[in-house]
Amino acid sequence: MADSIGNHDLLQRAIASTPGGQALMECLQCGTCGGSCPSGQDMDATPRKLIAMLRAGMDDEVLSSNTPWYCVSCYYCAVRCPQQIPITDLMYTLKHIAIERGQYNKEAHVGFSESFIDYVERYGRSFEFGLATRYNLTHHPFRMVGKAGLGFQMMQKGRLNATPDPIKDMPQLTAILAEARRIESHEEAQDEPV
Amino acid sequence: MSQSRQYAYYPGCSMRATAHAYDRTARRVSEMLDLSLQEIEDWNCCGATEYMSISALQAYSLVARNLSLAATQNATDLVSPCSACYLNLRKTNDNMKKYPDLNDQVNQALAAGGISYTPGALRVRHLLDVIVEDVGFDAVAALVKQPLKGMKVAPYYGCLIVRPSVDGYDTEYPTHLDKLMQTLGAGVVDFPLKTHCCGGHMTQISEETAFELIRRILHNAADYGADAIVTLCPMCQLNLDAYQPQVNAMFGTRFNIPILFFTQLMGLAFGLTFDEAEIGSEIIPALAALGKIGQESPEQVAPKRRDKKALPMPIP
Amino acid sequence: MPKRDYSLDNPAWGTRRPVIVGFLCNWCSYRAADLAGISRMGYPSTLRDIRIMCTGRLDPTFVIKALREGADGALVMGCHPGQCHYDAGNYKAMRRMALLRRTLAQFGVHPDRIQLAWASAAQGTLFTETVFKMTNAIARLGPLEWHDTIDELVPRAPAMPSAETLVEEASHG
Amino acid sequence: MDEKIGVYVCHCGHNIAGTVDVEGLSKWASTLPDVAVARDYRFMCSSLGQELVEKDIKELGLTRVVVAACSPHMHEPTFRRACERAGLNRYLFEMANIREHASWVHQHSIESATDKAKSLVSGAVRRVKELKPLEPFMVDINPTTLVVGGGIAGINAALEIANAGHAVYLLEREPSIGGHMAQFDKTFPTLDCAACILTPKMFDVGNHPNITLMTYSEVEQVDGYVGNFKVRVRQKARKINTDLCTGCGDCWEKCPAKVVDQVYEAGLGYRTAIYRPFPQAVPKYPVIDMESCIYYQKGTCKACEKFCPTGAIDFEQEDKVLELNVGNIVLATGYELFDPRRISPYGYGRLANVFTSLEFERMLNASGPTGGKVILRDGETQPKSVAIVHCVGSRDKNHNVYCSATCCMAALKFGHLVKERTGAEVYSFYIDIRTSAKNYEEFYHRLLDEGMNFVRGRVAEITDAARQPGEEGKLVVQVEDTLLGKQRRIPVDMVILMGAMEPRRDAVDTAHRFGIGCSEAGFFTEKHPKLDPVATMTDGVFIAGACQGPKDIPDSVGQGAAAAARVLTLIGQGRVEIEPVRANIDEARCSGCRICNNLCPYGAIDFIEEPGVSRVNPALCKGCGTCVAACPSQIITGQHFTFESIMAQIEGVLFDVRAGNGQSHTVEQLPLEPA
Repeated sequence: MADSIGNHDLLQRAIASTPGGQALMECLQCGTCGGSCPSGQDMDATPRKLIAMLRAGMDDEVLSSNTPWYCVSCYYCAVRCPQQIPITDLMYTLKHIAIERGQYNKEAHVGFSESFIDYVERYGRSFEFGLATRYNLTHHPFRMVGKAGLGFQMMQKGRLNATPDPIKDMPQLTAILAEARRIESHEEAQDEPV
Repeated sequence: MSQSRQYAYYPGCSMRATAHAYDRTARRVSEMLDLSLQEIEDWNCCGATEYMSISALQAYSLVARNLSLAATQNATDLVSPCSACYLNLRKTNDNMKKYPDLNDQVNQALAAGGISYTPGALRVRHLLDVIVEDVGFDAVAALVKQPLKGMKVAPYYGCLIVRPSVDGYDTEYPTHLDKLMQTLGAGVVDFPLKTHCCGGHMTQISEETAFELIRRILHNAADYGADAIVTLCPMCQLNLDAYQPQVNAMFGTRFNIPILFFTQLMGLAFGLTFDEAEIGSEIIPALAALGKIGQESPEQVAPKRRDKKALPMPIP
Repeated sequence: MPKRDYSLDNPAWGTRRPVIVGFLCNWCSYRAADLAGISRMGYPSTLRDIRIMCTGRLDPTFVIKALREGADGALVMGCHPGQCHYDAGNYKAMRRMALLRRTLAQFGVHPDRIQLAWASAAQGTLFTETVFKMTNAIARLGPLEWHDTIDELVPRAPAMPSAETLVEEASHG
Repeated sequence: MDEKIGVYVCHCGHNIAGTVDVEGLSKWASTLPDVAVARDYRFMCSSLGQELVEKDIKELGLTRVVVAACSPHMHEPTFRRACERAGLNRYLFEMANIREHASWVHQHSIESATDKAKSLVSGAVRRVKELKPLEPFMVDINPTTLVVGGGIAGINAALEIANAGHAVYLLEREPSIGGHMAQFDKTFPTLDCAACILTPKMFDVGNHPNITLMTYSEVEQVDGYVGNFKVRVRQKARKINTDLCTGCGDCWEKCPAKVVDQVYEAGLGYRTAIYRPFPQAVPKYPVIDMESCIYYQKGTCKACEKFCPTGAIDFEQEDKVLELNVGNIVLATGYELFDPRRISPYGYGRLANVFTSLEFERMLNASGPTGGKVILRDGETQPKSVAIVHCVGSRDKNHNVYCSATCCMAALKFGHLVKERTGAEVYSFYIDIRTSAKNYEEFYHRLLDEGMNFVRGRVAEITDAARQPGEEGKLVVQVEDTLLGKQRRIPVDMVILMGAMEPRRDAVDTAHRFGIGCSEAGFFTEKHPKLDPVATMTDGVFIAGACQGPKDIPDSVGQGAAAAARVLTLIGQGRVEIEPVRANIDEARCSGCRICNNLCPYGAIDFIEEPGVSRVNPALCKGCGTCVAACPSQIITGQHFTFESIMAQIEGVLFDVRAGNGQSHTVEQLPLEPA
């Protein structure tokens, strides 16, 4: 949106909540990240362009872009960037902010991340079977047909547990995560530009 | 015989299911190498690549619990065979050290669970690094009973064992797995995509994206005439192995390349039986490829001399 | 990067500000300070600099003198190790400073009040950052007021006798 | 005795007056003890400002002068001369640097700037009172000059000085002069042949009556000071008797040992163990490279000796170590090319048809390994498509943050020559095209016109892993075309990496050996980046060419001439003053403990057995003061930086916080520095 141009809330927030984020200001727009990205072709904006948009204050466009959601965390961009910008971590930050502001892209797989985390928070460990079935049933019901065969095979080879195996001291983990959530939400209240 | 080396061991969730072959062979091989792996008591998930995007601090705290538990065991090194777990453990350890504020917040969270962690108290390492650095190629060679001569493997590292940055190894063209495979007697192809991405979690989110990445790797391995791809990460193995049929379906290709864990091949070379080496747990059967072991393959013959008029190559 | 200002939260400062005496070598750090000026880089006005040819010239007495005369800290800056205009004066300064810091610690002077740093003639930024860092450190520590304490320990002698006066005394005595 | 000190505060237009209350400052200064007069004036360095000082010295009988203005490195000499003109010893003058160290760095607050200025002035006033009159040493300038480095910059400097009628030693590490330029085929943007313009100059150097050429030689040690340097040079044994050798070439034609030439052929071609780097080499004599010579390795062969018609081969020849006495030194040690193995995704050393820019220069060169043919590593195939990759190791914080300045133009040159010789498609991958010199932009336009493909994007990776049809057997350049915002994979036959210009690997040692500074990267530091680009902090040592920073040929030539001009100025003056800032031992009270002897970096302090005291040799002493600080009985005086003068200055700068001087410890609260 033109009216948001030059207003740098998101840029400032991204810099603040990404370790080493200050380097963002020195982006040369050289495109090493965009050229390196394995899923670059499927992104509506390359990481380079996303940084340009961020710096142009196009906050809504940035948050609704599918780019962060197609990041596979391969870190090629980060290690090759001539300005040493932690691009992969920036993608995490942007996803986080997008979720928090409920502004994320329709292709975003928040569902996947959330079901994953849901299992972790329930059992302390991830649970592929539950994850695959639940996520796919809710998001891609038709894919299950193809996946079912695979699931069966994996079962046969003992590579998929039908039941989760929880950790012993769940209360401890729950307490830790709750406290972390508390601190973070508190922090963000302060980060938020007024 | 020297006192066996002690390590705190973090298997990670996949090792209990999709990659149990890796877990079991890792333990067997370590034992043969006189490495004692003590599994962390009641460890929890590392958050994979998902947690970071939902909540950074929770993600760090989740991992920090494992570090805290591991620190109570009498070992200075924490070993994980899973690249994703390895990265998360390492990243948390490093960033807590690097950013004092983060350290305070994470420890504040841990305190709620009655525990704490001093960043740097542990050295986080990948199993492959331990085998290469602490055991060494000579000690490995000494244990080889059945050289893998005749079989050609493509060493596939994936992303997270060398990136964002691991001191000592090239972030894009590492060679320690190559050397390890050579030590086992296997033929090794100089695999250009050795550190490219296997698609990670995209298999769950966008098959179009993920399967293309998988196809590239299989295609390149086939181009280079590899009989098998050897991996060191459960996620890489799962994607390349389990989705291979679907990739073939999507692109009309006929790839049939078994994907094995390096510990499985070490086991075989050290004389384990197929069962002990968990051969058979893979979706794409490895028997054909393993059948080549012992046969004389053309690649074992010295490469032909450079043409006289050819220009000199740079010193590698 | 140090914060671009310093705070005097420490109530002990009252109305006064930190005072740091700088001993800058003529070839690297003094020129770094010049460059900082030429590039209009702002830094706290806490540093009062004195030019010496080389940090090798640094007589530990100078630092003690500065503290005793009311400075809250002393900053000695020279060329980077290996780049001393006089071969290795800065290495000699390094040894002397290490000893000096340990000694003064015994007299209740926090080691952070006496710092040795490097800046090449091209490093105006590094120079300003060093002044910021040092100022912040001193600001946190609070005023030294060393003359008050030290004067009780060691009564204030008349200014260090010069070579000449010594000869005088010798010849008369 | 009473001193009469004059204090002069300079406005420097607004530079100082803008942030420092100059009137207030001079009024305040007039109240300081021993200050007879204090004035402020708009431009103290102007002739009127100087006359002001001279007038007061004469009329008020000032015995000391303080000028509060800019850095002493700027105008100390100016005001010292003024004092001298008025009959006051120049060393009774002191400068307070209230511009660089106050007004320019405390612009946020007039109060803190003025406060700082006060302390600096107060320090100067206390110090100047302790200064002693001194006489500068006059030293003769030895008119002989040493030029280190036989590249185009060094060659030019040497010729300029020699043509002016003065003796020059031209020192070169390699067996021949010529440097990198001798490896090139064409030069941008004129595309005239490098050899055609360089070899005549090389010839002149070789035959100039005033130039002593010392190739295959390196500097081991440098002593002395401007006008009188002593330089120890090691002349490596060529194993050739140059009096007998005619350079006929029978020896290298018969030599059975072939090795890859990593220096002149940049690894793309071979040479023999006994070799002359290239046909136009100066001097024409070959050298024997002992590492690859069969005789030195195995003990037998001596083919060269058997076939040499003049018996010039001398296997017994030893290195020569020579002492040169010179008055000035010009360093023109050049640069080294970035090693692209350090960027593994570019595949250099792994992928046969990835070349460095220097390899490609040799390939283009008619006298190079391919006779000027552009071909792939297999030695026969002509490429149908070539990719040129910019900024390899430049503009990259992982390697060198700076721009290497020359690669863009070299890349354009390559593009033109590739098209001219092969008609291949050429792709240039750039971040920014930088063509900022006369006729450079025009050359860029010419290449656009010739249909060179420009892709704006830094190359991500170069791979031989085919992903889609059309990529098999090719090198695929993967990049984001940032102008399209799309990822592209461009298959080519050949890739050229435009590597960064880096300092010589031993640049830091060299700088140290010659007593000059260098950047972290290793480029030599000039005295002033704008106004004195070829002089260094060390009088009599000058720098020229790429050793000072990335530079193309015209700039290097220019700096060579500039350095020569600076040397000729000194030679013209014949004598030069050097500061009497020296150490002085009061032998009457020296205990002869000899602590100072070993501390002195210049071995300037000798122990005199009889009467058992140490003595400073003023010709060798450089006045660093290390011995002064170390003398346990404090009887070494550091002239102009005496113990007394520095102690006084310390009291001076702390005038407002000193205890027991009536003043309280507090100064008025000033605003904190702004965020």
